[in-house]
Order: sequence, then C-alpha cells, then structure tokens
Amino acid sequence: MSVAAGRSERPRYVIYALLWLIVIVTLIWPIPSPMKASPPVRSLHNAIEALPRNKLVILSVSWDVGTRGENGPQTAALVQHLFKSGRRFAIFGWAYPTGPMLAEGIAQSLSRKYGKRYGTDWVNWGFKAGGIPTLQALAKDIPRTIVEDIRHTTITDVPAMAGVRDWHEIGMVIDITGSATLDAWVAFWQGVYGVPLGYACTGVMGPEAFPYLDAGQIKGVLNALVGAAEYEAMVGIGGQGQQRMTSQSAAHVLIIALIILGNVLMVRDRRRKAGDRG
Amino acid sequence: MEHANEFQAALFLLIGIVIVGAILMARRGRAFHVRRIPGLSAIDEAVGRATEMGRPILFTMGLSVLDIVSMQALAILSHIARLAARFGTRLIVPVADVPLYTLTEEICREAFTAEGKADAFNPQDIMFLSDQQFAYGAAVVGIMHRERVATCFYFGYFYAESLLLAESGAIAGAVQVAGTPATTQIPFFIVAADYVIIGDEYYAGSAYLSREPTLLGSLFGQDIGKGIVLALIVAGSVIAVLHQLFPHLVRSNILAKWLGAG
Amino acid sequence: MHPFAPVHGRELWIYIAAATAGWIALFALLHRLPLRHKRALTIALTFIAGLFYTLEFYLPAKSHWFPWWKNPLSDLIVPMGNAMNVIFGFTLALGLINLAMIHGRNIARKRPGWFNSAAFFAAMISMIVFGLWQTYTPDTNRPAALGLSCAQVHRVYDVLFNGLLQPLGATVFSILAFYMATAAFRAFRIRAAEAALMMASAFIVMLGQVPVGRALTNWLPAHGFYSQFRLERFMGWILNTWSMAGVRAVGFGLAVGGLSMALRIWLSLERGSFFEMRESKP
Amino acid sequence: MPWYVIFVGGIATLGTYTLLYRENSISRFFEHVFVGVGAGYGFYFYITSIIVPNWGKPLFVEGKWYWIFPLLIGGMYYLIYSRRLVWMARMVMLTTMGLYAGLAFKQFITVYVPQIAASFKPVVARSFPYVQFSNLLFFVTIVTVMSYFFFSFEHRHPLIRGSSRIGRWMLMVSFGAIFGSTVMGRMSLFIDRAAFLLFDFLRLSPR
Repeated sequence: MSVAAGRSERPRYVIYALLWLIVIVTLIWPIPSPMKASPPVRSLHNAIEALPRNKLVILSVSWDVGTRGENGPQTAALVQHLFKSGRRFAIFGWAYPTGPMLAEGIAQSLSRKYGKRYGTDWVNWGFKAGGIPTLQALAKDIPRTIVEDIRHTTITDVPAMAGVRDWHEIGMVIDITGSATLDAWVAFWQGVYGVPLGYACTGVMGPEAFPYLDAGQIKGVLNALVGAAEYEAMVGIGGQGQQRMTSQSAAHVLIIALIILGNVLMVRDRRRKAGDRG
Repeated sequence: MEHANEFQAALFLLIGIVIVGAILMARRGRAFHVRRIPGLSAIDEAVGRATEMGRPILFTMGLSVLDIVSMQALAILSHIARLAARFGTRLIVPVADVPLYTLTEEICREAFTAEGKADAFNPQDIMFLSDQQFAYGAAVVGIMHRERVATCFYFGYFYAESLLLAESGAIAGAVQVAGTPATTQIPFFIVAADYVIIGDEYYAGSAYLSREPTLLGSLFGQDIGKGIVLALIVAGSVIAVLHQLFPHLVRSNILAKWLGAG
Repeated sequence: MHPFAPVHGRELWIYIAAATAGWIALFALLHRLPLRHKRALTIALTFIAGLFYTLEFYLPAKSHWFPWWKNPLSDLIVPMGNAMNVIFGFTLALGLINLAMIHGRNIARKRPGWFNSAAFFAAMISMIVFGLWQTYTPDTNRPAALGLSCAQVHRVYDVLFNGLLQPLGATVFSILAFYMATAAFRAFRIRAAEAALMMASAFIVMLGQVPVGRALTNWLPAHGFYSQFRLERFMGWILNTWSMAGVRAVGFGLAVGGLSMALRIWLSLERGSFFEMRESKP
Repeated sequence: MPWYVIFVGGIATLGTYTLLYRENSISRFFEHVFVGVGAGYGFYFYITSIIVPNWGKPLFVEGKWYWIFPLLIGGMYYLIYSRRLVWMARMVMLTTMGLYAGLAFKQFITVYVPQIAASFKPVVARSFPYVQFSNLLFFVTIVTVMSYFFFSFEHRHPLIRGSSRIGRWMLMVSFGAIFGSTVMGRMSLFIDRAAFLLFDFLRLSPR
C-alpha cells in the first residue's frame, strides 16, 4: 500500500505547485481585460439606481471569514456604488456574528475615498440571533428589534435612521451570502411586503439563484468574484474583482486541462491493459 | 401579500391533507409501494464485493448532525450493518457529531444483535473523529488508506468535504455508493463515485429500506403533492399559450392571478 | 396595577425571583409526571407553537363579512421575534460548552496533542477578554489595567480579529481549491455519457465566466442571431433557462418534501427515539 | 492595516498552508487557534450585541420583569447534558421546531407559489423562435425532471419511463452548472489568500 500511496503523492505536489505558480504569476503580471456586465449583474445595478433617494438600503451580510475571497469584493463593490450614488445603507447580520464586523471594516476603509461618515451615511445594526422570527419582527418594527447600533448608540439617535420605522422606509434588501439565507428573505420580506431583493452569493450557490431571478423574486445576481468584477466595471470603479480576473481565468483553464488530461490517461491505460490481455 | 389568499390557502390545505392522510393510512396498515431505485440495489452488490475481497466497508455521514437527514441515513446504515454482520465483513463508521455518534453505535449494535452476531460487533469501529470539517476529512482519508477499504458508502448531508472523501475513495480503488439531499455536492459524487442517489431519491431510499410506515405514507402523499404542482404547471402553460394565440378570448392568465402573481 | 407594568429597584428583584421560583416549581411538578404525560404535553406545545405562525398567515387581516374581525396574532409578531432573538442568544453558548468539554478532556487526560487543546483555550479566552474589554473602553491613550493603555487593548484585539481569525478562516477554506485541482486530475473520470453531459455543461460555465473564455468567441457578432453562441451569452442562457428549469424542478420536490417534514413535526408524527422522547439506554 | 497585524496574519496563513505538504503539528496548532478565536469571538459578540442591548436593557433598565422568561426558557436547552432532566430540553427543542414548522407553511406559499406561477411559459407564441425554443426546453425539462422524482409506482409505462430517463439527463446540465460555478468560487478563495501573501505580507505590487 505504501508504494501505491507514495506514487500517488507525486502528481499531487506537482499539481499544487502548478496552481501556486500560475496564480502568483498572473497576480503580479495581470493581463488587463475589460469585463462586460452580464444581464443579472446589470439588472441589480439598475434596480439600485432606480431607488428613491430617501429610502434606506439593507446590506444583509451573511458571510464570514471562510468565504471572504468571494463575498468581500462583492460587498466592497456594492458599498462603493451606494457611496457613489449617495444612498444611505444599514449593515445587518443574522447568520454569522463575524459578518457585520467584516463589512464594517470594508465600509470604513472605503468611506475616506468618498468622504462619507458613519452615522449619517451608513449605520451598522450588528448581529441578531433568533433567525426567521427576528427577521419578521424587523419588518414590523426596526427600532425595537435592533435597539442599539454596533457602537452602542440607541438606534433612534443615529442620524441615518431618522424616520426609519419599519419596512416601508426600506428601499431594498441586498443579501450578500455564503449560506442558505435567500429563502428567508424571499419568504418573509419580499414575498410578504414586496420589498425588492438583491442577491450576491458564492459560486456554489450561483446556479440555484436563477429560479428566483426568473420569477422576479430577486432583482439581480452577483455570482462569486466574477460577479464582483462585472459590478465594478458597471459602476466604473477599480477593485479586487477586476484585478484578479486573470488569475481566475488561469485557474479555470488549469482545472479544465487537468480533467481532460486525467481522462486521456485513463483511456490510454485502459487501452494498454486491453492490449496486454489480447 | 401579508396574508394568504383563498386559493393559496386551499392549495396548502389540499396538499397538507393528502400528505397527512397518506401517513395515517400507512400507519393503519395500508401498504404503499416504492419504485426500484438503481443506486439502492448497488448497496448489496457493493457489500458483496468487500466480502469477496476480505476487506472492510466504510460508511460516512459527512458532517451530518442529529436531524431528520441523518436519521434516514441511519436507516440505510442499519440495513448495511445487517448485511455486514451476516457476511462477517468489517464495517467502519467514523462520525463527526457527538449526539449522532451515540445513536450510530446503538443502531449498529442492534443490527448485529438482530443477525445473531452480537459478539462479532466491535464498538471500536464506530468512532467519533472531530467536528471540524477538514480534520474530519483528513482523518477519514487516513482510514481509507490504512484499512484498504473495498467499499465506501456516503449517506447524509455533505458539505465541501465530499470532494476530499470521494477523491480518496476513488484513488483507493473502492466501489463507492453515495446519496445526499445536498444538491451542490451531487456533481462531485457523480464524477468520483460509481452509484449516486440524487436529491429526493435519498428520502425514498431510506423509506424503502426501513419500511417505516410514516415515511412510506409520507412519500406517497408527497407524490400526489408533486402531481398537483405538475398539473398546475401544465394547465398554466396551456392557458399561457391560449392567451398568446387568442388574446381577445383569453384576456389574462387566470391561474397565475389565483396564485397571487401579477 | 397591571401585572406586566414595569417595576424598578428592589421590587424588580422580587418579581424576578418570584417568576424564577414559580417556573422552577412548575417544572418540578411536571417532572413527576409519567413519560406518557410529558410526551402528551410536548405534543400539545409543539402543535400550539406551529399554529401561531400558521394562523397568523392563513387567517385574513380583515374580513368583509365580519367588520369587527382583526387578525389578533399579527400584533404578537414583534414580541415573538424579540424573544426568539434573546432565547437563541442564550443557547448559542451550547456549542462553546461542547468544544470546551472535548478539549478539556484532552488536557485532563494528557492525550497526544493536548497542547493544541491548550492553545484552543488560550485563543478563546483571550478573544473573549479583549473583545469585551475593547467594547467598553474608548480608544484613547489613558491607562486601562494590567499596565496596558486603552489603545493597546484595542491593538491586541485587532491582532486577534484581523491577524488571526480572518486569515486563518479564509486560509482553511481556500485549501479546497487545491483539493479541487488534484481531484480534477485523479478522480473526475468521465465513465458514462451522463458524466460527459455534465462536464460539457461545467466546461461552458467555467469558460463563460472568465475573460479568457469570453475571448474565445469574440469573433462572433455582438448582435443578431449568431451572438447567442458567444460563450458568455450561451452560458447565461444555460444558467437562466436550461439549468434553471432543472434546479426549479428539484426545488419543487424539496418544497413538497419540506412541507411534509414540517407537517410531521407539527403533528408529532415523526418516529425515532428523539421525537418520541424515549430515554436512551445508558 | 498595521504591520504587526499583517505579520501575524501572514504567519498564520503560511502555517495553515503547511497542511498541503501533509498533516503536521504546525497546521494542527493553527487549526486549534482558529477554532478558539472563532468560538471566543462568537461568545463575546453575543454578549455585547444581543444579551446586553436586547435583554439586559429592557429587564434591568426599563424594569420589564417578564424578560426573565427568555433566560429561563433558553436555560432549559442546557439540560441536554443531564440524563434525568433531558426531557425538558427536548420539550423546548420540539416546541421550537413546531414554531419553525408553522413558518415553513408560510414559506411554501411565499417562496414556491410565485415560482409555480412563473413557470407558466407559452410554448407556442407569436414571438421570436429563439424565445419559443427556450420556453419549450424549459417546459420539457421541468416536466421530465419532476417525473423522475415520482417514487410510489414503478416507471413501467414507456411514457413515464422515457420521461424520467430524459429527466435524469436534463438534471446533468444543472449539476454541470453547479460544478463549474463551484470551481469558480473555490479558486477565488485561494486567489484571495495568494493576493494577501503577495501584496500585503511581502509588499509586492502588480506590474
């Protein structure tokens, strides 16, 4: 057994090294390639542009450190669009306690570029447990459900929250997520009150979003890092998404090549065995 | 739509009554049929292969915790454990959740006892490894190589560890049978395993093997429920065609309106 | 006086103590009931709990025929949500206890790798201590305690959150990319026509997403009939039409399955030792 | 980010990546540290973000004494560790599951009924042949895939046998899309870490 295991270890290291190599090379020497936004990305962008300016946008940050590579650039792109177009937003988490903190870091570092201030231009509601019952309560009474913001200010004293009572003052909810949170927003916000819903998800969940898009339950989809890159292009800003597209391309090509190579070798082995027998 | 309209409430009531009715009928002794599921017949074959080769069988539920999905996996495990006991083949079950682990051991012990092989049961072969995804994955991979397993079964709810496990099993040359309701992990099982039980088939499979009346009745009721949904889709599509072809006769899609759209 | 009116000072503590004592007495009484009755009580409670949201949604808000009717349950949505938020807040330490028990046992029995369990405790405790500490101290240069200034407390927390939690979590998950690469070469065998169809769809999606794939079909016109065959368009069509139909059909199956599962739980029809509250054998 | 945070982060990242060579004590150490800071963060955050504002404030500041009940109910979950009192924990858990069952009934209507209505696509229509073809394919796929998931009768009739076989084929297109999209996601996660190591830790910059 040790012989077989030893032999099978060699291609493993070669493949790992290849992946490191191509990603490093393409990160340092990227080939600029303009991204064109696909229809699901464009429709999310346009839905935000069409929002009335006096309404608040909820960024539901349902991701944690594990999916930062995908959801982080998406959050950054969306936050920049909201800053740029002068719309107030609230960061809110109900799936992972780390989410609102990570998004706060992103919003903080981008706020300087746009001259935005915490409290007037955005607010962070922090994390709430309780799942769906809490989401339902949130729709009916925001100040009583949130109580305090992340800096422990009473929520009604935060300027950005002036006049915000319940779902009527919410222009849109954008679910940025690494887990199955979409159903809850559709079932208990969009489906009940008709509050428009945007969606930014990890690649694993991307294809499962399209039945919702087709039924008009969500306005648009950002799928993984590619979605972030397309959104950056749409808003007209630079960002991590576009910087990393060359590496993404290279990695996809590598995977496809490995699958083909593996299967070619299998067919060759099979032929050789058949030849030995014959 | 803060509250359901009459048509929606009626649809919910209809499907609900059908399902509950079928469960109650099954419990009163009405026998329901479950169709042949190709992946399931492969289970016996895969156990037989391990017996022939004189090598162990590995059964994993991934990161499943104690819930309805894992309880149905245990029904399948019970079937496999009885086969293994009958043929005297070793069965290894690594688990990633403490409450699930105690129940797993109980189920295996019962299966061995039912076959009259209580003394052949080795509690050491049912083990709690870790509840951390990659620590668990790496430990199971280690077992696959060390014990030279001939057959791997994957039943339960899987996350990203499915890839790691199915790859190692394929390299070890094991026959692999997988079944999971986690849609996102099915592609990896399809390319790396020999038999895959897809989506809802998983629930049907455990009902088939456990013969539990509640599950069998529920399955029948669900079939009727799905039939109702399918009938709605066909009827709605026909009305949509009529609306397109004769817009002045069929003014709008009435069925879509009843369902609350538009 | 209204029994739910706010109370303050010593009176508040008396109320809290009385409520706690009453609660404990109630459950001490219930504990003496035979298992059969406990189970009946649970069945009733489960049913009532499920009925709450069901009736709230399926009963109309107002009635045309009965002008005095108003759905009475809708007003309870907010208190219910706030209560669940807090109840779950209290239970979330359960996972922590589980972890602490596993690692505590490792250390107590000096199992191999016990120092890793010690590292677990060190990391957990310092995160809790510095997290709470930095929350309730302003970020200034005033001295806090233990010879640390307030600003230093914030810096330590920064290292724990941004220096350890973030990179470690992100790195652990990124290892999946490597597993994917080796599995692509060693395990993904296209043995059946089914797998071939799947791979064809996968290749189109993989290429259609990235610039290099899109460049492959740049020579096709951007408008008109043939533009549909540009890789990114074709991929969009697969995702939005063909694959969407399959995903939706699976979703309908899961929806009916979920409905039946919810019904079984609500009406306590589910079988198994957990649901029947049987005592597990020692 | 300050240099010391980046330095610690870089060491932690590299330490975890030693796992790629093989299971070793360094990667195991960092894994435990990760679980530790994660659990600690959750605990501290629940206290400051939920327990203090949503429970402590109404109970102790506003004097709403009945807020003691959530603590008593939540506390009952902890009885799963007691063999004698475990029934109380199960009672609370099953009641919560009952509550969620009620929510699932609502979810069925608000999530899936609109999707049923959105599935009414005209297969024959006065529109582009391209749209018609898409609608036809959609209809065939949804009907055949659903027929594959009927279990309570044998698929003997040639119509249902053919339909369910086509359904399984159609499903492969969806699974392929999920496969491709998953590859994309996993690669992004690694690219993120590589970018951190190159640009933040080693302070290189893209050319």
